Amino acid sequence: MTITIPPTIRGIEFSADMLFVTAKAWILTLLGRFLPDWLIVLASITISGVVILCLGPLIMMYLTLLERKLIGRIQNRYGPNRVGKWGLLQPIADGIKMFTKEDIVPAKADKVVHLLAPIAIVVPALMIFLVVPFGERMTAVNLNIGLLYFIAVSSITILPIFMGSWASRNKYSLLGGMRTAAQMISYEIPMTLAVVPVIMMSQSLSTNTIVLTQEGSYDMNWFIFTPWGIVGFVIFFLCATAECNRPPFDLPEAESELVAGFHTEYSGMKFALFYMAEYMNAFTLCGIAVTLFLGGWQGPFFPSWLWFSGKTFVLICVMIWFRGTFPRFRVDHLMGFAWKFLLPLTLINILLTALWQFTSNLAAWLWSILILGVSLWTLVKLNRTFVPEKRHYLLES
Amino acid sequence: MIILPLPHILIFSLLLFAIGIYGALVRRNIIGILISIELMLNAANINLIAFSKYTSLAPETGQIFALFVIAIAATAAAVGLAIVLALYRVRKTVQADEVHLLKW
Amino acid sequence: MVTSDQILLVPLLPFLAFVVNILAGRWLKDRAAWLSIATSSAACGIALPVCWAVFQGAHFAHQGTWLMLGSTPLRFGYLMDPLSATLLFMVTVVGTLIQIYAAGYMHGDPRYSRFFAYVSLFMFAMLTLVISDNYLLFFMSWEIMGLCSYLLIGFYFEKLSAANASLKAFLTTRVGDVGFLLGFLTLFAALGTLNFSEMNTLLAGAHKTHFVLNTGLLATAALFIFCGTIGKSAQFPLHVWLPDAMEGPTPVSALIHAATMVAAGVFLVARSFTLFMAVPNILPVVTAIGTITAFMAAFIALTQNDIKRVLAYSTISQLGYMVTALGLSGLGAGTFHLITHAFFKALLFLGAGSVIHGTHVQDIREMGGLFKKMPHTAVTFIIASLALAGIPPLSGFWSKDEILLAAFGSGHFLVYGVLLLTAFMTAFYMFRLIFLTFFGAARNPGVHAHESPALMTVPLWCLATGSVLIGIPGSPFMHHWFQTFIAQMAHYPEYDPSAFVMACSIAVAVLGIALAGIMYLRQKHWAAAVAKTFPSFYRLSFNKFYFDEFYFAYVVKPFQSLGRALFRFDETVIDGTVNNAGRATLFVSAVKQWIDTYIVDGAVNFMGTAVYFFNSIVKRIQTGILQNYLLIVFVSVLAFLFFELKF
Amino acid sequence: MTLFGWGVLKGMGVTFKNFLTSYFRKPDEGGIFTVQYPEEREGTAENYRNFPFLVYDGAPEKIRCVACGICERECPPKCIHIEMELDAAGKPARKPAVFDIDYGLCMNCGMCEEVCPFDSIFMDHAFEVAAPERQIGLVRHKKELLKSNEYFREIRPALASAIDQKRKAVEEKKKAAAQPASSQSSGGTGSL
Amino acid sequence: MPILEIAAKYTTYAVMAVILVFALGVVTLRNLFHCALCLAAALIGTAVLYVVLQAEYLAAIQILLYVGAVVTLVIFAIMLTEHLAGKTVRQNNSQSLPAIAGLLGFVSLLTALILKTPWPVTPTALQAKVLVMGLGKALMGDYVFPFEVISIVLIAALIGTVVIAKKDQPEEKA
Repeated sequence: MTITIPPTIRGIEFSADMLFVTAKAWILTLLGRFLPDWLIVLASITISGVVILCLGPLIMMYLTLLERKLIGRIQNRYGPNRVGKWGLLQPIADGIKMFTKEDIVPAKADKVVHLLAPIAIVVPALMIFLVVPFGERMTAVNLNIGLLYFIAVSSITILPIFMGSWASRNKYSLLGGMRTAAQMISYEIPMTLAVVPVIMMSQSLSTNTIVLTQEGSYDMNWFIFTPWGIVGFVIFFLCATAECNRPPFDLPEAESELVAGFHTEYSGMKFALFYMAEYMNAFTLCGIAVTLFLGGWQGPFFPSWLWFSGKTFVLICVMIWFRGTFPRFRVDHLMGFAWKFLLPLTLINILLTALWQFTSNLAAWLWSILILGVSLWTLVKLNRTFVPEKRHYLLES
Repeated sequence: MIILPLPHILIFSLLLFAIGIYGALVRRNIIGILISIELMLNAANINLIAFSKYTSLAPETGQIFALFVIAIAATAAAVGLAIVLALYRVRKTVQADEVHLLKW
Repeated sequence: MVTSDQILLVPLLPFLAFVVNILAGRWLKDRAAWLSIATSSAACGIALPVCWAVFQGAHFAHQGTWLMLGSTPLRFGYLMDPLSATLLFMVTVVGTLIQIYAAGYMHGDPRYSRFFAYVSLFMFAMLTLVISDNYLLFFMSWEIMGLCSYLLIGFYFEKLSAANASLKAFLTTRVGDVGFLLGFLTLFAALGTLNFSEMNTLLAGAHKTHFVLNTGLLATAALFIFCGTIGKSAQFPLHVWLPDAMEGPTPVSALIHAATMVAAGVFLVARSFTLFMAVPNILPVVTAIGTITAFMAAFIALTQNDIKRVLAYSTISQLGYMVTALGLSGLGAGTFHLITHAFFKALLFLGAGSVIHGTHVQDIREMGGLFKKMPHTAVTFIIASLALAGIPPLSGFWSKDEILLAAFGSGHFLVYGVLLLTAFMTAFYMFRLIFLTFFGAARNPGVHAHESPALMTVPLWCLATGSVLIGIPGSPFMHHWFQTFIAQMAHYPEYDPSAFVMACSIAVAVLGIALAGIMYLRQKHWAAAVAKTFPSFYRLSFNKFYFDEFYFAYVVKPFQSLGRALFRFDETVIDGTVNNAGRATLFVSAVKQWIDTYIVDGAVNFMGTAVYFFNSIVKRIQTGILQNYLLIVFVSVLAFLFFELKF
Repeated sequence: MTLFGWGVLKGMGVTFKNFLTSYFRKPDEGGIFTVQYPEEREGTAENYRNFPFLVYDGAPEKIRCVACGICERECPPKCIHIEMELDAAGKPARKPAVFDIDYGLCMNCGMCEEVCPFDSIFMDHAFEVAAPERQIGLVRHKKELLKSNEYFREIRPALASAIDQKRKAVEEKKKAAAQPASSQSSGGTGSL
Repeated sequence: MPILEIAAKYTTYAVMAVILVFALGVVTLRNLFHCALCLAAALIGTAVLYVVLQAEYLAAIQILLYVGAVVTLVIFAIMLTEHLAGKTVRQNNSQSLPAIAGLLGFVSLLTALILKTPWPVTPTALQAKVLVMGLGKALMGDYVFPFEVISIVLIAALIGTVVIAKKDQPEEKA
């Protein structure tokens, strides 16, 4: 890790696009008047860190509100509208409630692990924020292995869930934890493979570079406007939905079977932390999806961060829309969907991308659509619903 | 760039390795032994990377071999744990010194 | 349109049907027939345009090297010339019709799919044979046909007679096949090629360039090749298998033993026609064999009572006609008769099959009065018989007339006379068969005849149409188009049509029919009276010239005796030697056993005991506990390191 | 065979339509059917029954109840408590001195209404009876329970008018009986 | 920036110490689940060390494969084999004393060796930066054969694991 002073911060002209960048630069310049250089470095890190640390919970809070409103509308209800105008203060009220609730620890629980789990689960969720490019020059840490970092860090999420489920000494928790682990490992694989075409085309693992690769006239260079891109995006988005255990992939917390899954035994702020991690994961996964396939911050007329937020907002709304629409998967269907449908499709998609790279014209489109159609059809045929025979129960005579 | 003296890293990895050996020698639980072996492999990896960083002219080499070691470790863990599960199913135990049919 | 390589599909399609039927027959069940029919029809559909193109004057050939024989390449290929086109047309059409018929005839048979597998294999072989362009490929398909014939004659192998008949057919034709093999190998030695076209070129060129041919070798080759014909086409000395081959299912008799396979022998002669022409000494032999066969078979047919046997002898007789024609250098006449005969004889067999299907008896003495009950069968049967007897304008008349003309025109009056007599006998025995079968009163009240299903009668009518019309291309109405067409193949003497010959031919045919009518419809005691008047002739005819007995006494018996003698030799001399060797070995091993027990085993046991003793001390290290081993390994490595690094 | 995934999209279409229509459709046409309770209220059905109340005619003094105690006896959870008022002479004044109903115990069965021979006790429509304390706060005393006949007519017009007619008929009958009784002096009690 | 660098250096030593502590936890803790968690922590610490050694790619892979996959697998196995009610079973066997003795010898021997050896530290190597692309090219170029072999090993292990862990077919009951 190299530690250097950020590039000179003076001389950045003010524009809406650079609003936050300029603000940070301005603060640093101000501090530079009376602080040594090494403290400036720390301050730079601190500012980004604090912003992210505040942003995460804030996003989570208002995502819950958004979700409740949207789901309400989908179900012909109003949703929360009492606390504040349009219920805008509802998350704060909820937060206060969470803070003041009693913290219950089961008698036989593994107390230390039980305590550590909710803390540990927030960490990777927040760490992913580091590589999300919120706008032009607004990536907190421009890692050259950003995408891999994202995949690696999001794979840690399993561990705290295991900790929580195991430490609770509750059968529902344990079953929920097992299910979560199985599901997350399964869906991590197609998700990683769905990202591979993007890496192939942009020749970089850095999220910034990936966004820059998608720059183009009229913004039609977004990866989603290619056959492999749209397939990759759909797979990535489905896997992302499964990764953050949102409906219709919310098997781990299936209320009707497992009470509340791995956080059955959690209450109060610990529960809130689990909740927070889930929503922050949803946000970051949508943000990464935007970065990878939807051109990140790219877009005309509006500032880059607005574009990014808008796209992410749309994706999150789609996630909520999913929740309002689909019933929960069955466990075997869930696993089968990942292993027997998404995984082969991603592999085909990778091959397709290689093909695309070498034939970039109309023929490539035709080829791609043909191959995708045929493979999709084959996969659907191979995965056709198995109708079991009618069972006959032998009655004891 | 942080430059530690190479011997420090080596001694660190030696200690890690020794701890791993201790676990492998002493733990009764087979899963515990497997975990200790992972620790040893990890120590070896640190060495590989340190050497490639400090002495090699082709710095990719060490990293690639570390990569291979990680892959092999994953394989070993998977197979080992499968064997443990099979053993547990048959003998209802995972203690290494309770499985000693294969002796004189 | 016709592309030349498309012709390869013609044999391959039936082969496909064979493979599918033999592998998936159990599953296919009744669909096996339709698979075979479909592939045959497809082959027919592909073959007909090709044939049409050849009739228009086209000529296809293609070759590919199969293997190198020393420096001589052995090429496989196909050859579409007038001869093969004619045969291809006949085989595909007749074969398809017979298979359709067989779908009805074989219905309910437990080995239904296997039957069609065999038939498809046969079709494959026959079609390959027809389009093959060299003797080797020809011979290979010839042998496959022999195999199919064997399998299909013995199709009802539960019946001892059928099994025996198949064996007999196989062994008898084998004699001819060996001759054929020797023949074309000799030819290869003489000419250095097996290809028909190349052979023709070489032989034709010999006249012009005075290229010295080894005539003696060629004559031997031709003679040997003719042996193949004798075997396959059931000519005089080796004809005995064909009547017995009637044990097979009737469609098989029609397809293999009347229309196609037996005609392959004639086709062989036609194929090798230039060779036979090049060595003229052979042709009289051919003529003689053919004439003898024709007469003898017709004579036997006069007294046979089994409906299929009569037809079988008739087939032999007609094949004799064809061979005679070829022997008289009448390539056109022989081929023409081959084609027409294929149609009406297939029809006759199918008609006979229909009769058997309807009555479940084969002996014509138990039939009678079937005309009313089986009108379609009867009418088509009569049409075919008229064609066979040589009543104008049916096809048989034109082709038979050609042969008689060739005999008459070439001045072989003896041959002509015998053939004319044979023609008379042919008309007689055919109509004896018809009158006994379809007319008169029903002699066996136990037989309840019924007409066959449409699946069987429709092919009958198709073939009847063919029998009527197929003679037209060779008749004066079309200016002997067929003969001209075949004459592209080779030059042979042609004769002007003779009204006398035609008249004689018609006269003997009518006479024969009339005599048969009188003997078997009006004056029924005449037949017995004739038999009584000429007892020796009757017995000779009825017992088929005592051929089977002759072969049994002079061929089978000696072989059996030889076999028995060899068995004795084997039992006494060879077995004795072996047994004595065994005894000697026993003695030696007894000595060795002693050494083994006390010296070798003693040493081994001592070693074992010693090892066991030390082992009981050392084994204590093996605790079975994994980590003990690990510790030992670790300490050992440590010690090794310590000493190696010399601390 | 339909397009793969079509069902998924169709389902999403349904929910999206619901989402959109929730903004501009009326409740019975598929819009939001939530009633924003304190501000908006739905009326109650006439036969809705909640807790009992006592009817008086005209003035609160003219209470119909005669403190016969039938309802007290019949009440399954025994939530009614009645004490007869005694007049100056110490005789029962056919009037309740105390009439308490514990709403916390009442199970809204309506038995009291059924058994009351004096058409005095009826089930109310008021449901906002929350109290900060459940022991005392939910006990209703006579003063709170008394409601006018007009109120009764307002909430349950059909029943109220029927009862009014019946009472009027009885009244007239009594009057008619009283007059002949006065003229013919034949002893005949009116209705009980 | 001397201050920052010194801070980073000692932070690294601290990380090393933490790793060692967790590693000791791995081999000494009685509860196997805690051991696995300690292993995860030690591995994550190692990943940090990789970052310090400028092997970012490997750090990510370490986390992805070790923490994401291997530790999860281990925890799965622990959950499947260990009864949840904590039994008080002996976790160490009787050979810890010889093991510790041997290890002391081992560590002292190798420490002396490490300190004695003149390591050929090349300054050029210290400056060299390994890019992910270079790694990929090396993997697909010089090391393609071992790479393929590894893939075969992985597949074999996958199949072998399934075969071993698969339940035997339930026997038909008469």
